[in-house]
Amino acid sequence: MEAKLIKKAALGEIVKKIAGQKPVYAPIKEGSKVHFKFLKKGESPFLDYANTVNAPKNLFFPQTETLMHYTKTARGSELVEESETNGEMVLFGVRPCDVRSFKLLDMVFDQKKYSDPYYVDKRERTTIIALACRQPPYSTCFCTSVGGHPAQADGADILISELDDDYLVEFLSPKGEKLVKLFGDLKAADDQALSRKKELSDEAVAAIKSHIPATEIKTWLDNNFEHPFWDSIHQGCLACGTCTYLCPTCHCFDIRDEAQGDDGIRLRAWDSCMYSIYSLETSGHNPRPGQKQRWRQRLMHKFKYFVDNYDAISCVGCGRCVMSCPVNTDIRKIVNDIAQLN
Amino acid sequence: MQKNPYIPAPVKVEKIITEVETKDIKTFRLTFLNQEDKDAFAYLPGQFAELSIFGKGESPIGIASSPTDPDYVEFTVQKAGVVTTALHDFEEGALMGLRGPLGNSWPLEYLKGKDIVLVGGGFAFTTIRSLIKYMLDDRHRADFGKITAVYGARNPGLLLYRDELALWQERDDIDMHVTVDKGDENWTGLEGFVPTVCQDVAPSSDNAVTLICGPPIMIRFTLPVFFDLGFSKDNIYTSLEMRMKCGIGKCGRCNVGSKYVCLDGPVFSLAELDKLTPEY
Amino acid sequence: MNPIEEKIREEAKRLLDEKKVDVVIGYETGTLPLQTAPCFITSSDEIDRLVWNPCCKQNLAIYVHSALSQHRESQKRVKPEDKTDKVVAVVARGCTSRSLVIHLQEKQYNREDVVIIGIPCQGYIDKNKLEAGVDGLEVIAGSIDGDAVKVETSKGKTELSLIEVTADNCLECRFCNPVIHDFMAGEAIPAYESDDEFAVVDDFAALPEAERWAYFSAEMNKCMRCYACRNICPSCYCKVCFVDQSQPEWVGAGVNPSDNQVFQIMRMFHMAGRCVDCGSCVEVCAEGVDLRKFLKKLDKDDLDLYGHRAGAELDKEAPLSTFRENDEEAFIFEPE
Amino acid sequence: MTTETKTEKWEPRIVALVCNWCTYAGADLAGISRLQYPPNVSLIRLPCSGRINPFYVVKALQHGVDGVLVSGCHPGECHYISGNLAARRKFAFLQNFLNYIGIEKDRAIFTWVSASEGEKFARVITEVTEKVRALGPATKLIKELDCV
Repeated sequence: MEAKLIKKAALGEIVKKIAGQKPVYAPIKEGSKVHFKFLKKGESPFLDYANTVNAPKNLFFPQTETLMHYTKTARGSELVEESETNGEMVLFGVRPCDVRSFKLLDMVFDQKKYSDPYYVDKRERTTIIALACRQPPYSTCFCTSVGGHPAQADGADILISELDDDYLVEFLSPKGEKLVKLFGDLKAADDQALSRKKELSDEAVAAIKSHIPATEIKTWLDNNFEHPFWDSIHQGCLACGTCTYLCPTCHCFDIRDEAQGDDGIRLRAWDSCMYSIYSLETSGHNPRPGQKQRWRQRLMHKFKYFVDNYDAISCVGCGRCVMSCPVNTDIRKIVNDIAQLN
Repeated sequence: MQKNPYIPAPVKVEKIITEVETKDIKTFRLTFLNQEDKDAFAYLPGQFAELSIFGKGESPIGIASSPTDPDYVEFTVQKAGVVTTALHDFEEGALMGLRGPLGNSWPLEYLKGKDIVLVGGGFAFTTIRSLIKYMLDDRHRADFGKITAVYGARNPGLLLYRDELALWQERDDIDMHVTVDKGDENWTGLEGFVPTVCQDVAPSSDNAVTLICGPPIMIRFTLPVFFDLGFSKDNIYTSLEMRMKCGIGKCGRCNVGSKYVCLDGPVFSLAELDKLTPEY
Repeated sequence: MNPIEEKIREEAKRLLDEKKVDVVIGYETGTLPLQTAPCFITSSDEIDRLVWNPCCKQNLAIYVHSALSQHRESQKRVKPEDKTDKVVAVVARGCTSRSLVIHLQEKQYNREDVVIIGIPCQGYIDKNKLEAGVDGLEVIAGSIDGDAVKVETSKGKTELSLIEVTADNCLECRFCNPVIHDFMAGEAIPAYESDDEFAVVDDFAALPEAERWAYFSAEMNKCMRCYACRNICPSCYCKVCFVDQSQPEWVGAGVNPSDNQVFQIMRMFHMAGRCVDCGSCVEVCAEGVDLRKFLKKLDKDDLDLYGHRAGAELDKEAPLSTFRENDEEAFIFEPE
Repeated sequence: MTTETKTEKWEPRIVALVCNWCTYAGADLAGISRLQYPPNVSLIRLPCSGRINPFYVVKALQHGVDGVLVSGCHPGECHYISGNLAARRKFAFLQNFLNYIGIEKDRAIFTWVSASEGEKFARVITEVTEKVRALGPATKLIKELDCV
């Protein structure tokens, strides 16, 4: 593993340089909001951001994605053979919590029996450059409660940490090392820089004020599928699905066909367990008929079912759902309330 | 490289059989256009597949044929939603897609050497039919003990596979009971609800397993009968239905607790279901 | 505690203790600074949760509708002798009361099913204005002190004036007092008399066609189709929304720009004569889509063409539920 | 559909949503009377202009037609007494709204044609076709299938 130092001011230019060679998906500020988007030619990434409105999962698992094309032939509708694309991409400026979300999504999409080629393909040809949090970006951040760390990014190819005047750049994987050249002629990091990183990293952990007993509630969830607690948490919920759309780990989707004349596509689009028609069967039966059941499903999936299946909590503590909920339903409060019941 | 699990294999609708008087349930016999797709489609009774009609979408349906008839795959489909309605409008020779086989099967290994009691109600007889055909095949019959089957529908016009039922009733290696809630003037068979018939037939629970598939109301009243007969929850199996999309455990909607019906199911024993959440 | 809050609690306590209502729907302090959440009080032990301040933004009428319609649904399979009534009390500002009027006009429930605790309202803090006021930074702490909003961000403390972060729709509101109520938790206050309520519409209409389209399509491109705007809207209560229908499928499931536009056009069109300009759809939008600019046009046409304001009067029919022989028809094409 | 409109010999494609009792009969009369009018319009017959969901107009535009014409009975002549009067209010809102968001006014045109007005029908179609032709091919609201 190589670790190098670059001057703070140089980073934006380096990213622009990378963007000159391959597509770069990075934080961009428009109005007062920051989103992950593809950098346009000559555009600079926005480096002074807390985190983005949308999660970077969009790059690997876009909200709408064409799975296949078909066309009408004399015999009927037939698939159109597709030529494969395989250009390399760079995902720049991912916060450690969001890097963690990729490991969780990999568990779902990159399995032995059924591997999701659309996700895996994009994931494999993308180099992830993470940007450590010197300070927790938001007061709602709780990554350390769910197995994360504000300054460590297991799964990133390159980790950039802000020091005092420099950025410390660590190349963590062969994929990351391939980009070393594009960073220019860098000074190797000395021990002083590495120990400063450690200091700042500890400070960042200490600065996280929001904590939830995420692992502790598992036993309660195991045993309390039916409990009066579930009767009230959903009351204000609008069933809008904003929390699931902005969540870096939510991955439910719908598959639909769309036709125009003789041609058509089969696409997948994000779906949400918060929607009433999500689990509605053709017969009219709905196993989760109300918002109570849907809320329970969302919480159970993150803190119990996913743990049962993959031994990990399906939440990275980014706080997006907390900040964006139109009615201020706060998953931290709910988890804390459950812990009180324990 | 691994095959893309979302891409359906092209199949031809070889034959369409209208099963019931109301004409809203038909059996579709599909044949693969490509030999390699046919070879890859190795299935067991109880599994399902996604019927794929471009422009309309996909619909998960249990496989009604048995792998012992290797030339084709059959699905018995009720006309209900967008895809199944489009399918019902098809004529023989039409081209469509098939994706699978998906899910688990009836527990064939576990069933070997045991007496088998099959209970089916109404339209939910399709994967049991697959299993019966499989077990009655010369190559497999010796693997299983006594086979008892109870199949009921609301009226004679709604019974599926009537020719086959008649053949099975003739045979002595399966004890086939066909019943209807209410017969008509030509009906000479049993009349009565499935649970009552099960009670009358009273199969022994000794070294026996029962597989039940039918509308929820039938299952609710049939289960106590089998408990009374001494069947343990480990020896009662059923097949669940859920709204599905991807069929491969990714899209999220068909979970019951931490299990996905499309991946870990659709076949579960009651003992397994007891460990899951009651959301189905 | 402000006097209005005090009165809300007193009245809520009385209603619950005297068993006049089953639930009081109001606002409670949220977990985030300067935010409130809807709350559902069923016992007078909990009335202290109820609050009233400029952070109370949601139009609670949608919760009244869903509580009553869910109850009605639950009574369908109950024997006649076991059927129960449900009465809901709601903390209602002007716009909320107008939404309730629309529900009543559209025969969604009966007047006696809802007890209206009326509030004189001077407007709420607009999320987007606040966000712009602190340049997109997170508000770590905040409080309201008279006409000042004191906020703290990662870059330090600042003070904004309440009026500068009050939502546009509130500043132009002619219904600062509820149009119907059973109890008033405060003295009626004068309405803001905006000189030109529809300036936003007139200014936009004055732009060239291509610019209008460019703005509209850019705004709709932001939409991530979470449907929060639809779900918070008290006038959007269809059992099955057209976007959720599969036969026919009106709108594609993906975030195709055209489908976004069509969804929003049709949802907004359903608001003709039914939008009370409560601003909730704008407030809940995570992507900050400027919906009001377009909804306000329908509002203006409603007034200009048919002299109607949504939900303003209980006994005045909505424009699309009625017609007149001599309605305006200058738009009807006549060949030469 | 959309590629077609981009070819050089572009001809406007117009969908007319018409009432069965008046305009449709008016079209018949125009035919019987051998009146000439442009072939650019596809007629869709509905039971009443009151039955025409404004969504049909928007969907037609989304599918790439260059113009939509809606035609019903003159006020006072509705077969169902008042369907057209209810429709009139909806379409007043609709046309204003579509134009407000930047869609050309002449992309969606509303008119009244009675069963006896075969000649008016031909004139309406001719003039509407010319209006739409003057606007050129539609570019707004059209759905391109492929995403991502």
